[in-house]
Amino acid sequence: MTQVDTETELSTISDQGNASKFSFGVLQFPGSNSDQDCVNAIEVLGHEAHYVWHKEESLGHLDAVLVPGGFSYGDYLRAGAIARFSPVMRALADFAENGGLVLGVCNGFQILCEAGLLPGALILNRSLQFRSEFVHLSTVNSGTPFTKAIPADQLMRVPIAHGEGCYFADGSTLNEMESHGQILWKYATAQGDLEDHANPNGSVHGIAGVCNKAGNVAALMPHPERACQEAIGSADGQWIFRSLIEHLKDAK
Amino acid sequence: MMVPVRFEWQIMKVKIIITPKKAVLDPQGQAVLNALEHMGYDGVKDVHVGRFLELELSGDKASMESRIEEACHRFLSNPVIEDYRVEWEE
Amino acid sequence: MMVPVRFEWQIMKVKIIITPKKAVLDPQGQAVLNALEHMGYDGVKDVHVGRFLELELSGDKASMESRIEEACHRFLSNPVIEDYRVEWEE
Amino acid sequence: MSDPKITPELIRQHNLTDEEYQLILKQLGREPNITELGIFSVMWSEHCSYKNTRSLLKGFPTRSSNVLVPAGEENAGVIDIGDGLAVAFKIESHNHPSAVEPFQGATTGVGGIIRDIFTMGARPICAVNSLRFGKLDSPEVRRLFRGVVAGIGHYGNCFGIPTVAGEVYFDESYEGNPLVNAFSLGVLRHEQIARGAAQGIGNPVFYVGPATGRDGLAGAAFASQDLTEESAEQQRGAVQVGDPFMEKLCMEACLELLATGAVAGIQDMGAAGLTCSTCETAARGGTGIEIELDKVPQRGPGMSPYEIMLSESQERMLIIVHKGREDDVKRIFDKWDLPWAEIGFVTDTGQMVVKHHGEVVADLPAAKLADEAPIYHREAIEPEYLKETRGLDLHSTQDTTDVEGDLHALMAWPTIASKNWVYRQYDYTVRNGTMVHPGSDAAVIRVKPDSLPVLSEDSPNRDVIPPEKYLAMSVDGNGAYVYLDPYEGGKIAVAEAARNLACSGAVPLGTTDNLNFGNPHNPELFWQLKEAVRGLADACTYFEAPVTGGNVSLYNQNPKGAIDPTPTVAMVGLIEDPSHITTQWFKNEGDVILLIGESLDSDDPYQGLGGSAYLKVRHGLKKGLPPRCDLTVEKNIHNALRGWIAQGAIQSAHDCSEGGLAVALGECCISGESARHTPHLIGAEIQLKRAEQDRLDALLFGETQGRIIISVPSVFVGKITGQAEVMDIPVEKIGTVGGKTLSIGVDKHQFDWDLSKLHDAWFNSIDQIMES
Ligand SMILES: Nc1ncnc2c1ncn2[C@@H]1O[C@H](COP(=O)(O)OP(=O)(O)O)[C@@H](O)[C@H]1O
Ligand SMILES: [Mg+2]
Repeated sequence: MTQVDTETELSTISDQGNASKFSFGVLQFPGSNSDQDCVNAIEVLGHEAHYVWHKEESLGHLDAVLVPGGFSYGDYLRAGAIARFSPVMRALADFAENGGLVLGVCNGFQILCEAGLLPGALILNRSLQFRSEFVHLSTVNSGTPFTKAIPADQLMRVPIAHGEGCYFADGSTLNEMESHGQILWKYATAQGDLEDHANPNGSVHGIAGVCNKAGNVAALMPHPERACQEAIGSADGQWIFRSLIEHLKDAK
Repeated sequence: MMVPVRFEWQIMKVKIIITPKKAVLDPQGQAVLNALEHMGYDGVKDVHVGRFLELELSGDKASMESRIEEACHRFLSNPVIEDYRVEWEE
Repeated sequence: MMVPVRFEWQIMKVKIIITPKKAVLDPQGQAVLNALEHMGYDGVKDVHVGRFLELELSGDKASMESRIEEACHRFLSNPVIEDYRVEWEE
Repeated sequence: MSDPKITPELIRQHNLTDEEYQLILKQLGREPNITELGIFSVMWSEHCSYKNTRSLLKGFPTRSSNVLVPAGEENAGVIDIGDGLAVAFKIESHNHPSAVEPFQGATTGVGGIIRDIFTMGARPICAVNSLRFGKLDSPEVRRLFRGVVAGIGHYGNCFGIPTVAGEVYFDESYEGNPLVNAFSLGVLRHEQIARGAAQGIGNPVFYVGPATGRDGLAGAAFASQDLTEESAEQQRGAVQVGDPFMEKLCMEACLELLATGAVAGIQDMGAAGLTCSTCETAARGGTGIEIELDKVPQRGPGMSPYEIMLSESQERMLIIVHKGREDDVKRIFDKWDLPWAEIGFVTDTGQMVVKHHGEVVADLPAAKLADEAPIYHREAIEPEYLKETRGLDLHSTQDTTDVEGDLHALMAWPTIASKNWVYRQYDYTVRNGTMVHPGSDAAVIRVKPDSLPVLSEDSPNRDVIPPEKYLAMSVDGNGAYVYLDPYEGGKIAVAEAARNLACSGAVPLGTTDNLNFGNPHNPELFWQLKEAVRGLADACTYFEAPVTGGNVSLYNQNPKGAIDPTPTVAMVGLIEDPSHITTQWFKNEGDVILLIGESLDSDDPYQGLGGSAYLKVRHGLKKGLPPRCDLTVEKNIHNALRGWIAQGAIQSAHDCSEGGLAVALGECCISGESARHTPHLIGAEIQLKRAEQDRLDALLFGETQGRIIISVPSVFVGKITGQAEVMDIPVEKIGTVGGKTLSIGVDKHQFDWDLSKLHDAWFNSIDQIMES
């Protein structure tokens, strides 16, 4: 496990000035509650973030979209089930269809699965309880826009906070996902081992985050946006956002 | 302002039962089973826990039937993890 | 050696439907109703969301019946805010 | 529908005494009707009127140069934290509803306190909880505990507010009558303080939030009765269900609306719902109010005026709007898809007038209802039981012969054991503000610009970016101490909260307290209350932490008797600089461990063992006198500690509370945690001195007050001991950090604990009880 000083590298990013600022959209559904944390994370990294209200029918010009955590529509019926019918979700589907980068976190993961933009589904934690704690994430595929800046062997210590985060997909879907490199992150021990006791919710194969086949839509249950400053416990979540930023830069 | 209803629609009730697919983990069912065993209810062999919805509808039954089917498939259940069954009642 | 069972236990299924009491707020039902309305399912007048349990039992039906009633009351439902109904099936 | 006749029976059912009814007749000059009787009954319940406690509460210090809105004036007090920013915070109980339905009782408790905070115009940024249950070996207690924790978690998690601290005690006295006290804190700019007054004659009155149902009918009156099995059964129809999703929307909409300047007054509908909110706003405004119940959104058909007025349906607000600004309400509440209704207007009559189908169903003097409830000065008699508990002779219990076993037993005792089973169900990271998570002496939250409520377009402060602020908070209250000596116990509750803040680097700003006591008609129980309040008041005065608000919950008893008298004290403090934030666990091998404070109080005949966890766990006794709390010494120590923290000399600071020195040392070694299944274990080598008359158990497990364990890089030791001597503060070097064990030497004895075993006993104890 390598320790890289994220704080110093962060300053190099912010030092680049306004010229290279990217614009992130953060969707806001009724009941979203980590929307502000997403904006905070993007601003910490020196880029711009804008809220996009769920009733909007277009996204405007954005470089990437974040679908935040929370309890959209109270998580009634199923987490994400109601939100995915919001007007903004049609615009999001078009954005994704055209190759736009979309990252979902927690409730955002649930919404993207419900919307069919990601495979699988999230069910009740095997403990049947809400779980709020820090976990370690191991990156399985580092060749994606969401993982490219994460150094090899870098574990990320990030918090989880969810009641329905047990990832499920059937066997054939999983095989297909594996062959396309769609599994991005798994829960790991502090030593980086993929052991069952590191898995906080019972997710199949310890999966914490996945992406679509095209590789431009991804989501994870843990909250990297709540781990972008040492002051609040960890800055490891930056690696994911820095990957996005790097990718946007490369694409320019 | 509410416009008074002109002619009598049928008032129907429909029950929708949504259960986890067999291949999907049912931690709730397992927990209930364990708890029942623990409490000495030893004849219980298996438990599944799902969701139950009761809808009150007004309208024409035939067209409602297909719409409810559609709602179940699109929205009320998640076909990746759940099966559903619809029971009509007058 | 196992002694063969003398008389047949019945294998039964019982369904238990647990719904919020009428007087108690059902925010979930309300949310689903609103969502259905938004999605254009306008014939839906009311929605209640509850839980569904399916138990597989083996044993003697008469004694099982009273035990299941008891389990429903004590444990499976929350009588303070929920009603339940038991449906037997063979 | 004809109204029932007002009979003595009906009056009694409304918990009104004959004298109270006579007073109503006098105030009205006529007989009330049933709706009016219901309104009086809730407004004059203890919950709303504090009729039994108001005279005692006068003893609390409520002012300081920082207090912007003092206790009692509004829904919550407000305190200045500098740079134009302020905090609003309060604690409130939901004990009886939680006994009836633990999950919903707890959720609605959290929902209620959050509403109190955003009603002040503040954005709630964290929640804290203080809980008491019976002993966990009872399945019923486990059911209540499980339900309450899940409910608190659910509300905060869904609402999106971090639940950052709390405390849980288990004791048989709370069996059947759990205590569920919920605290919330919000932040705002001075200019954003909102008032709950119905101002401006002719201004329209809006109802916002979900429809009114028959929920929690007479809940406020219910909270003011003894809880018998019968009443619990009867009240079951009254369960309210919390909807955090709705409240989240309601808060966002209210804060947005407040920023438009359209609001003349705002008040939540908590206990006694529409009744309390209408007559209190009118009383505060010195105005009257008239509402038409037909316009109130209703969940079911056929609700009577009585039911509508007394319903406690949750997540509702009453908003008085400047005439002509109605459209702002409609626009914003429509944006959030929230129901709203214009239900009445402000009048100049001083009367609260309620109409139903155009007919007047209540016409009452608002100010009298709200402010002129009868006040009682109850009789107080020192309880008999104290003779027995004070009769404890320490010599009748043998000194320990199994120190290692003692510590294991104490660390695994649910009251002392880690509460991770609880707070792992609480989202404590949402909003990116939590700097010290649950698990250290006090939680620390940062207030950043985006923590604040939206600012109005025309505010002169629009371009001012406020600096970050750092707040610490802790909630404390040891019922056993209060039971054994209410005055001293009250003082200790405050001193411990202040000490926890000091350990985290904070200076106290203010206090909010919840008085959980038994039936005030019982003179012995009233004596407990009176003495405890005196202790709380003295200590709050001493620590310059004025009481900004709180809550009284009386009638906490089960069929076996009253609970241990339990004031819970939540204190909020300010940390000047983020580098001062300090946590309780040891950090570095080689750091020197110092004990601040006298290791044993030689004037205490019980050597710190009276009312201690040790006596309880190892000898089954709740006896003796609790340790004495010397406020002067205590405050001196806190000041000194903060000074050393500011000098950068301190790596960790942890106070000694339940379980004494040995438990505190154990916690310093094992309570650090970096992630799931990743504890941070670090050993310590300790050598203690003992005077001849000191008992070994007292030295290790006695709960002598005013003690703090700090770890310090060796270069700072001389400086600290030197300064301590000047300040007349006892500081003793007791060991060094490092190694794989906790080892404590006393004289020639040597005791060793394997850290992973100690951690397992402490960390997993509650989990094992709850999940097996
Ligand atoms: N109900 C709870 N909710 C959240 N945190 C809790 C709860 N109970 C205990 N904690 C946390 O566990 C830690 C230890 O609590 P406690 O033993 O009461 O500490 P102390 O003795 O220092 O007051 C604290 O950080 C506290 O905030
Ligand atoms: Mg402490």
